[in-house]
Amino acid sequence: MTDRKTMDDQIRRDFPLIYNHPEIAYLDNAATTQKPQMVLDAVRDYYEESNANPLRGLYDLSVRATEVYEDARELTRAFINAASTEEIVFTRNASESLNLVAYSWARTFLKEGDAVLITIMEHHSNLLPWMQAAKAVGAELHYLEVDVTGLITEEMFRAALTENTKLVAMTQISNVMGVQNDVKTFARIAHENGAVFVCDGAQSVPHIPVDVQDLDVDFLAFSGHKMAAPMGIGVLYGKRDLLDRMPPFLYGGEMIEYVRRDSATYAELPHKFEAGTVNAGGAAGLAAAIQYYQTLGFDVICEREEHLSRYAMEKLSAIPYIHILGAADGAAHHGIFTFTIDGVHPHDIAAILDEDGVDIRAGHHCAQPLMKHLKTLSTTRASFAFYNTENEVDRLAESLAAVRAKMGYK
Amino acid sequence: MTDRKTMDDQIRRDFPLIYNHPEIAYLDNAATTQKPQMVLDAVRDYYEESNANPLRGLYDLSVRATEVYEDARELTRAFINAASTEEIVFTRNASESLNLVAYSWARTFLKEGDAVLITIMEHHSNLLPWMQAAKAVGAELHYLEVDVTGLITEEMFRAALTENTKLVAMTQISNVMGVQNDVKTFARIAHENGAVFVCDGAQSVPHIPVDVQDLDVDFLAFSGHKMAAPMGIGVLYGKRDLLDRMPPFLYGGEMIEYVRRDSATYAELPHKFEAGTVNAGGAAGLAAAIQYYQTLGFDVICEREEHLSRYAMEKLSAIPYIHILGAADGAAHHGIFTFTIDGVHPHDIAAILDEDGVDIRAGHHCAQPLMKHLKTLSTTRASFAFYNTENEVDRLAESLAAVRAKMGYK
Amino acid sequence: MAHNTFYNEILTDHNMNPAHKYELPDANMTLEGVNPSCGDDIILQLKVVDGVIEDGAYTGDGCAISQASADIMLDLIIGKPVEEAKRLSEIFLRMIKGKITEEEKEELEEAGILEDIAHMPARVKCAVLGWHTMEELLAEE
Amino acid sequence: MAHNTFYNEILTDHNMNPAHKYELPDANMTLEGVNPSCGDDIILQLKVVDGVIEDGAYTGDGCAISQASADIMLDLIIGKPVEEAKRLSEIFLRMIKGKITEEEKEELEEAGILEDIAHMPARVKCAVLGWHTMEELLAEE
Ligand SMILES: Cc1ncc(COP(=O)(O)O)c(C=O)c1O
Ligand SMILES: Cc1ncc(COP(=O)(O)O)c(C=O)c1O
Repeated sequence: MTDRKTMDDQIRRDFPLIYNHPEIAYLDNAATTQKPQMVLDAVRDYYEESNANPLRGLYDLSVRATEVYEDARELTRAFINAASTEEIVFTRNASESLNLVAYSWARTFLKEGDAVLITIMEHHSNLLPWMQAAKAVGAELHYLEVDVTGLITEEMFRAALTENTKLVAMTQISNVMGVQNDVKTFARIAHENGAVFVCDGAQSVPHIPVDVQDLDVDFLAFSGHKMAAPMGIGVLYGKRDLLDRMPPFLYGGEMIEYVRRDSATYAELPHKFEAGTVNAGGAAGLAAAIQYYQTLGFDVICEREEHLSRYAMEKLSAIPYIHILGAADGAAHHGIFTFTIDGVHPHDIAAILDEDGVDIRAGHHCAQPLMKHLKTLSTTRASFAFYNTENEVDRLAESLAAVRAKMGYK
Repeated sequence: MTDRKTMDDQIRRDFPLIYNHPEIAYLDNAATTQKPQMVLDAVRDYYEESNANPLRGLYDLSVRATEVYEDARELTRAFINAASTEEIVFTRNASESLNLVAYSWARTFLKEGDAVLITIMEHHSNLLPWMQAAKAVGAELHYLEVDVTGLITEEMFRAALTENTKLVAMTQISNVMGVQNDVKTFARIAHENGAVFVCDGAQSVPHIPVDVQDLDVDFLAFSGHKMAAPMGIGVLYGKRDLLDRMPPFLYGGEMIEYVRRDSATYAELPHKFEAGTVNAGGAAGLAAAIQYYQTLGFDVICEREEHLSRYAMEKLSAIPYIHILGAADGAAHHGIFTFTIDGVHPHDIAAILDEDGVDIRAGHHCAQPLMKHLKTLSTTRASFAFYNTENEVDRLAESLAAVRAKMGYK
Repeated sequence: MAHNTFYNEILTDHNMNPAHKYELPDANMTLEGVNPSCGDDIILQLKVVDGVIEDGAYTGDGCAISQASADIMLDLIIGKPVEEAKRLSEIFLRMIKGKITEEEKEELEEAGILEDIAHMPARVKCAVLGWHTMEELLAEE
Repeated sequence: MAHNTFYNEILTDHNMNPAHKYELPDANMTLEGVNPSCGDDIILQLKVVDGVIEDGAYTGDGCAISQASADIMLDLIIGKPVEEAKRLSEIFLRMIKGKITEEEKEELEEAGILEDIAHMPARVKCAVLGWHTMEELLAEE
């Protein structure tokens, strides 16, 4: 136990906001994470030592800026084991990554009568882009339903596919139930069915090792800000032959080869998809975040998060009147616990916990169809990162245990 | 003169990269600017004191993050004198802002046979989105030609409009010739013609006071990174009634009201256009940059940049074999000098200047149709910001004067 | 910035034991108010006779703040002329923006406990839901 | 990081007074190479007889590096067997990536002056344009 506490301290010292604010138990990590010192330093260092518009300048500073930016791409490639940096497109966030695929791939290659399959547990960012793209081309949007544990079996998946299913979009880890989908198996089955497989990695890439070649997904989207990087930088991985055949999405500077008055040809991958001045400062931050992850290692990260998950499940499920969505096994939650307390509105729970310095989220978690499917309007969610501690779980549990009394229940 | 030098020093002390690297004369400000200390501090401070996912959390930290983000919006509104913060959409950069209008307004409201009018001097980011949108709906793309001085007269503008012109997109200041277009007059004429007027403010907002209500433009796009803010944050101003009638562009979290399985309603302005987790860190940086601008004041900024422009015109035009694009009057250049030197390729000029620590750009400046129109493939560009000095102009001029000899000309 | 006492007895009591949360059989005005972003939902019913609010009630779902605020509002306005209710509502909405005097706050009676909501922007919509609904309803007259 | 001597006499001389910049009337192989991003453009012509490059020339537009590099290349390969030219080209392209030995560099003769281009990534495409064009041309055989 002392080992764990020592490690807690070491890690927390890396995160200024956490370290300087012991009064806060930050448990809204599925929404966004805090940033380690070295990430903030890397961003600053970029602006103080290497800032220029990357990719075009012939002078030293611009060469340095380009190096920072392209080194970040290489680090990102290695982090998810993509075959080539050409397959790594920097975007603003996971939402933009998914929209890019929906505009550029889906609206180009889907036809009337085709079907898009998503699951009922998708985040709005992995739902609305497909709903709109399907509408635009006259395709159907199919939902794969799940039960309260959130589990999708191979059978369920096969049953949800039709011969018209040309695109499957699925999250690897649910931001509501924390359940992990067997993306590798589903991608294989989708491919056998002739469908392209889009994986929403917003909640998985920050928490488990993700290897796009092993999973064999066609696209993977994730956000830097949910994995210790600054806001404003996200990633789209796409298989090269797919990206190659897709038209550009955003048009402008940096993504062209030749521009004539009435036509244009476009730059090679990945630049074709990066219009306008790139976010090199954000990329520098993402690179540092990846290095932070690599130094700590997924062994440690997963062990800590799994431990916290088990511990939280134990503590939370002991509270009367609480109902936790998803699996009974804590380890299956990947740090995400969404729950209700009888008789207390989730917004009130979050507000009361705030008074104790415990930061959790309340609402629909950008998953309204899932909420409706689970027959609840709104819920409360605590979500952990590797820098959280048992002590914070205790604070959460104590606060929650007092909520009903504070609301006037005897 | 001492006054100017003292001011130079004061200002340069605010910019770490410039202050710590006196060996560099950074003259590529039209591409991106350097960042003052207070901007870097504001970003860091956001992440160390207020970081959370804005807009949704009920806890204090998220409330603070929301405040930072929405305060930045209010500052931006005031900076360009928009009527309401609902008219300020944060994007990644000017390119994305223009794409937003092209996808959401142009592809919705333009019809076959309509015409889009742009000028031959547009940056690719204010050209390709319209070329593509026009193609998608079957509209025509018309170009307004300019002569070597870049001047567009009212007559020329009227002549270029047709009764089918439904959208005019024009830069306020050219990133190649530095010439300023009389956007106010052209917007009025465009409106009389029943067209919507999109103003590309990427090169104007950082250099002259821009008042969207006075100009009466319908949309204005600009980038933070060209005005001392970090990369990854840009702005789209749009008139409320236009934005209101436009469909969303990117879909996902934060931009919805209700999501049902087969339909959705969208959040109010401006959130309807901000899908996914917002870039609050970037907004904090933009807010600080605006405050920096306000503290210095456009009086000072314009005076300094005009002075540098006149001085540069004097020095550069004295160099033999040089040809400067655009007006003969230095003050008309807004700090932007694009030129060629007989017998030396622009890339070689930039590379030779780099050896002297003078950072300028060479290439097509994302304006290939203009280059072709001006019968040159590629040019060299030096561009100034308020923190540049006479001494840097001297260094530029000396380096340039030596280029031909270094290339072996006698 | 601690709002330690925000969920105080007055608030929780109005939420747990509301005086006016039922259907009003002889209401002559009814309006539903909804906060899309958080799902709060209130159906406000009033019985207005000769310009006076003779009775009022509400039903609905939502957080304690939205429900208690509606109950507190009804306590305050039942028996008052419509114009007076509008005046009080205007004061209440100004209070939420942090712009009223001590005297004005006293006029609001128990509703004054919601003053601190100004520091909780995400909850402002909850606190004002009932009041906005009433304003809309009375504006219909 | 100063590359003070990059535009040295050898480079500028090949650019200003190229030995091989003209049209080759009896060429039996011709290929145009283009760098879209910077507009460099080279038309390379070779006369290959019995596997030996008997003569070569180029025309084109572009920066000093692209033009001088092509001229230097032709100095090196004219009179050599095709296989030898390919071998030298492979060494040259490896040099640009910073991966050759001193002995190999000596084989490149004057082309060795372009070694430092490795520190100027934006110019690599200029330096290799002529060489890539030659490789493509010889691969056609
Ligand atoms: C006139 C003009 N418009 C648009 C842009 C595009 O700006 P960004 O690259 O920041 O999207 C630029 C900058 O390169 C510009 O100079
Ligand atoms: C599962 C899932 N997908 C997508 C997103 C969207 O990420 P972002 O808001 O960074 O675009 C989120 C985060 O909210 C998420 O949890």
